[in-house]
Amino acid sequence: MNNLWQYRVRNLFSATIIALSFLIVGVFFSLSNNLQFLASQLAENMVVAFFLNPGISAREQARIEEAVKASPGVAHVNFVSREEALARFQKSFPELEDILKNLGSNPFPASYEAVLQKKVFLSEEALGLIEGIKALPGVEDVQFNRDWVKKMQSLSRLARAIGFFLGGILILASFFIISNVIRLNVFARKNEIEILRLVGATNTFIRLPFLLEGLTLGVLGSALSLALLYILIKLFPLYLGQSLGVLQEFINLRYLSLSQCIGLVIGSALMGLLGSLSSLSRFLKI
Amino acid sequence: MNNLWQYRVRNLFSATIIALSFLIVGVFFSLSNNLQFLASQLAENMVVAFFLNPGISAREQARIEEAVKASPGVAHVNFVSREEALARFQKSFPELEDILKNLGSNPFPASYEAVLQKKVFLSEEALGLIEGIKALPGVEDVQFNRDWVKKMQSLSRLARAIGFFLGGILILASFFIISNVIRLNVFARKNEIEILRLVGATNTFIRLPFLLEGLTLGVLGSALSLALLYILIKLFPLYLGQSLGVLQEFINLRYLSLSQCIGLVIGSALMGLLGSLSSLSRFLKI
Amino acid sequence: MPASSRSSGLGATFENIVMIELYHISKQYQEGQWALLDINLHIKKGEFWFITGPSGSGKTTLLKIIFREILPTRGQIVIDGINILRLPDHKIWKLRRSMGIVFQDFRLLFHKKVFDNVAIGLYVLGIPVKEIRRRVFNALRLVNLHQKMWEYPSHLSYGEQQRVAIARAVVNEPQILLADEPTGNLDPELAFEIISVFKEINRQGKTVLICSHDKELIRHFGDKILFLFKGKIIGKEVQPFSRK
Amino acid sequence: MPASSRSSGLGATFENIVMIELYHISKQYQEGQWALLDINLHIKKGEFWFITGPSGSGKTTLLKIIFREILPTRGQIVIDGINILRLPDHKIWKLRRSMGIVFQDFRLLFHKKVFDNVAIGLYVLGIPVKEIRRRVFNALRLVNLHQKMWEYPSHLSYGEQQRVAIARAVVNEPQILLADEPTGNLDPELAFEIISVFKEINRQGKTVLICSHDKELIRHFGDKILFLFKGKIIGKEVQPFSRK
Ligand SMILES: Nc1ncnc2c1ncn2[C@@H]1O[C@H](COP(=O)(O)OP(=O)(O)OP(=O)(O)O)[C@@H](O)[C@H]1O
Ligand SMILES: Nc1ncnc2c1ncn2[C@@H]1O[C@H](COP(=O)(O)OP(=O)(O)OP(=O)(O)O)[C@@H](O)[C@H]1O
Ligand SMILES: [Mg+2]
Ligand SMILES: [Mg+2]
Repeated sequence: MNNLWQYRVRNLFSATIIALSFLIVGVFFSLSNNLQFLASQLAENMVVAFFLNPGISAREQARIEEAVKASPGVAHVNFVSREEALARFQKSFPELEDILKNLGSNPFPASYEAVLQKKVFLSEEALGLIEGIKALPGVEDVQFNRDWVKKMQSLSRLARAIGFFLGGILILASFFIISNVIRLNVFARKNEIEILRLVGATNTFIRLPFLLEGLTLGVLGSALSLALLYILIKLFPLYLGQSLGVLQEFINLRYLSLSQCIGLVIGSALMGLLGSLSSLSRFLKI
Repeated sequence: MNNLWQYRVRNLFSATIIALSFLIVGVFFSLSNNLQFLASQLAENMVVAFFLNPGISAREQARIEEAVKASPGVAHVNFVSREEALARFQKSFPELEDILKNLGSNPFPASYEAVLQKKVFLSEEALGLIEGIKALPGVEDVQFNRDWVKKMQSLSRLARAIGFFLGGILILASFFIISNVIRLNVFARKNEIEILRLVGATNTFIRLPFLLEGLTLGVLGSALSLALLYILIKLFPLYLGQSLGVLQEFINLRYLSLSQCIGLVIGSALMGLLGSLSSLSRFLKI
Repeated sequence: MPASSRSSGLGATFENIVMIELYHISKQYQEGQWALLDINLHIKKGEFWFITGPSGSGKTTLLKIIFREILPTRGQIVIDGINILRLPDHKIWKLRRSMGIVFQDFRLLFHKKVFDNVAIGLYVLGIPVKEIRRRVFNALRLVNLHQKMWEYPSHLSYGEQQRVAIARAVVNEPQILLADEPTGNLDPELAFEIISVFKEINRQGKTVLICSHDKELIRHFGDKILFLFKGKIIGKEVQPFSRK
Repeated sequence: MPASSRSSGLGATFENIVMIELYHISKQYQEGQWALLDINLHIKKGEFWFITGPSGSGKTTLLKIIFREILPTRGQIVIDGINILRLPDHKIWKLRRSMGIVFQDFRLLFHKKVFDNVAIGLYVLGIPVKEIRRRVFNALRLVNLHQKMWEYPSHLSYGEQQRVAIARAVVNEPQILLADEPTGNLDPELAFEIISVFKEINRQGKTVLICSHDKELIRHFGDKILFLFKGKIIGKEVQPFSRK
């Protein structure tokens, strides 16, 4: 550990490289988090509307309500009466007020709006569920944006894919960097190691400092990167300023979760250890 | 140059680090490109609709058409007759067919749709333009999604900000890395440099190889990163597979433009040169 | 590791016990060139040997093989009853702790002070700091360098560096002391003094092997002399009643 | 750079011309310790000097100052009429090309072959490859090492490495040859040969300065001897009719 201080310039440089590389991993994890969050928020707003026949009987309606409510995966159900439907339409399309005024009767059907649980909504089983209810007598039509469902599925898959793809590449790169940094350190202290061997030091005595060094570098690097990420996330919106008021939902960036932070630190500590070991096994044969 | 080969392992490692760091710059440049492209595509679809009074005179209509067409920043103008407006509405809201059938007359007004030039659309002057035309007699209403305009402005600003922010950080980091790599190389060849001095080598003789090395590393690193970026962009959609058909517009990733590529290579070459120089000035005093 | 363990099996008190046995040792660094050829040698505990011969005759190679820094191409070496070629890598440290060596190229650590350079072998043994300080000071006084204890080796003259290497080799009080040209960079008077130190250590029962070109030194101190030429032993001179 | 430019102003053919003049040279590495103290010395072109003195007396320091590797704390040095302390850094190469030096620690490049180690001074001059090969071979033959031309220095014995350093110093045929303990690791016979080589070079009109502890060598070859002790000149021995 003595040596961490002795070669402080080189090790600071190393820690910075490692932190930078972890920062990138962190940025993508955070991006993935944000996408996932956005996706889940959008999914929460997604509903399936079952439109009712105008001439539906009370018994039929009750059966439909029951069926919708009993469906697994339905979070909760809203009944939208014909009047409410009309009011909503008026609100959405104020420029069509004239048309509506000219109408004799309310053309909108009543409907049950089922808010589906996220995991169900994004899955294929939602389709079967909807088909089943659509078959009930009294259900005139079903409306839901299947495209949106698909987009959300894809987006979520995309986020996960980006996470794994880039995360994988960058974690490999970090491992490569740590292992090389330790190798450089071992290399720089070749003479010292050689002399330690000459005076009868045991393998453990020689290896321990390097293992500790790898560990420390890994932990330091990841801690530094977490701090940098935090600063980045906090400063970024400030830097962009007020002009982004309308983009609030995009830039309400979220930090990594606690378990992700701990995972990153432990992972990088392990990486440091393994990196040291891999360097040591090559250089410290005898 | 001899030495590039002699220390091929270290230099390969260096070039890889540099390439990685440039790759990240490249990824963000490309992301920024894609955002800009998306923004410009969205902006192209943005139109301002001037709705006409139903009882408008032919002279008034001609004046409005002239005014719209003469406005600076208007790319082209469409006339949408009342029949076309009705047809469009029927296409957009097929579920409201019943309502429309019940209507005696066509409730939709005719309109001029002005497609604005991108740069005008995203600017504040568009507002003034629109207000001017709105004041003309015979214009009943103006419709355009001001929110979308603002969002596009913000998004474009966001993209640019990300580009400059991360680009700046990462280019600084790359400079740091190159300069350190060269410093390590100079350091590793301290003995050789010392002996060259002892046998009477001139400063140029000693420095030239390092400058060339920095140059080569910079060019190599950036070229490698461009190749990696290309592969990444080409492979990424393949990896995600068919499921993303509906997200086509998001993942139709675009590579860097030629001038950006050339800029990156020249920039990194310069960076390599400067990095070498900065290391040399410190180590090669006498 | 307790300090006492380093002398296990090596610190036998019998006189006339054989310490280093070389059987048919040959070393070939490169195809067709024998740096050593069929060396047979028995060195008893407490003996004082000079190894001499022209440049490139294999002196350093012989010391390195005894120190197990390199392995011979053929032959066997037994040190204090242990065949060191059969010793697994992770047990070499036991052998090393019983030996001290002065390399021809010193092998000092230039980023550590003279004190630490000498103390490194004591750190490894886990000896208390106070004791380390005492022993290092004494070792440096032996080679007349105690006033440069807190210098860096790069601030020393070449001969001073050589004396640091000597101090490091003797500080452990090893059973076997190997020295490769330990006075090559010293003036004759100092060389004489240093070899006297080795002789003094030898008088305490340690086995000492010194490579040297210096005819005058050998003439004066040489109890037992080994002449090497092109990797072969071309002569031995053994005084039956050495001056010790 | 044409090869001829290196002897500009230095290759004067007059005898008795003063080559190296030291005026009140003192060197203090650390506060209160004078490695050299008020050295005054005039060395004429074509002279052959031995510098001797105990370990740490300042021999290496003196050579390094003449070579302008380090600067003296006080005093002036004039070499071939040029005050080298006034020489700006970017012109030192001109001075260096007129000198060859053998360092006490050799300073070889261990990742380059013996050939390249010797040739490095010729590469710098931009001499054609064929000519380089001829000169390197001849220089290595002088030190009896031509058969190891394509080895790495790490595969050589210590004395062999020292001879590589000597070959590198003489290959340029410099006007001034400095050698710091060039025979410290050689057997007496070889040492004799090597100094004969220096004597031969000296006979061609070059100025030679050698540091040495070896009394026998000095006795045999020493035209002019400088005795140093604790940084001061304590004696000079000058034979008016040297053996050359
Ligand atoms: N770089 C340095 N920093 C501090 N002190 C130094 C340095 N180099 C040499 N010295 C000191 O200066 C004195 C003279 O050193 P120098 O190397 O000139 O001696 P020397 O005559 O060559 O000795 P040797 O025969 O042992 O090589 C010594 O006491 C040494 O410790
Ligand atoms: N690592 C090596 N690889 C190849 N050859 C070597 C190696 N080390 C030594 N040699 C060769 O082996 C022979 C003996 O070398 P060694 O170093 O034992 O000689 P030495 O007697 O110590 O000489 P010196 O007095 O010059 O130090 C020499 O010819 C040398 O070139
Ligand atoms: Mg040797
Ligand atoms: Mg010296």
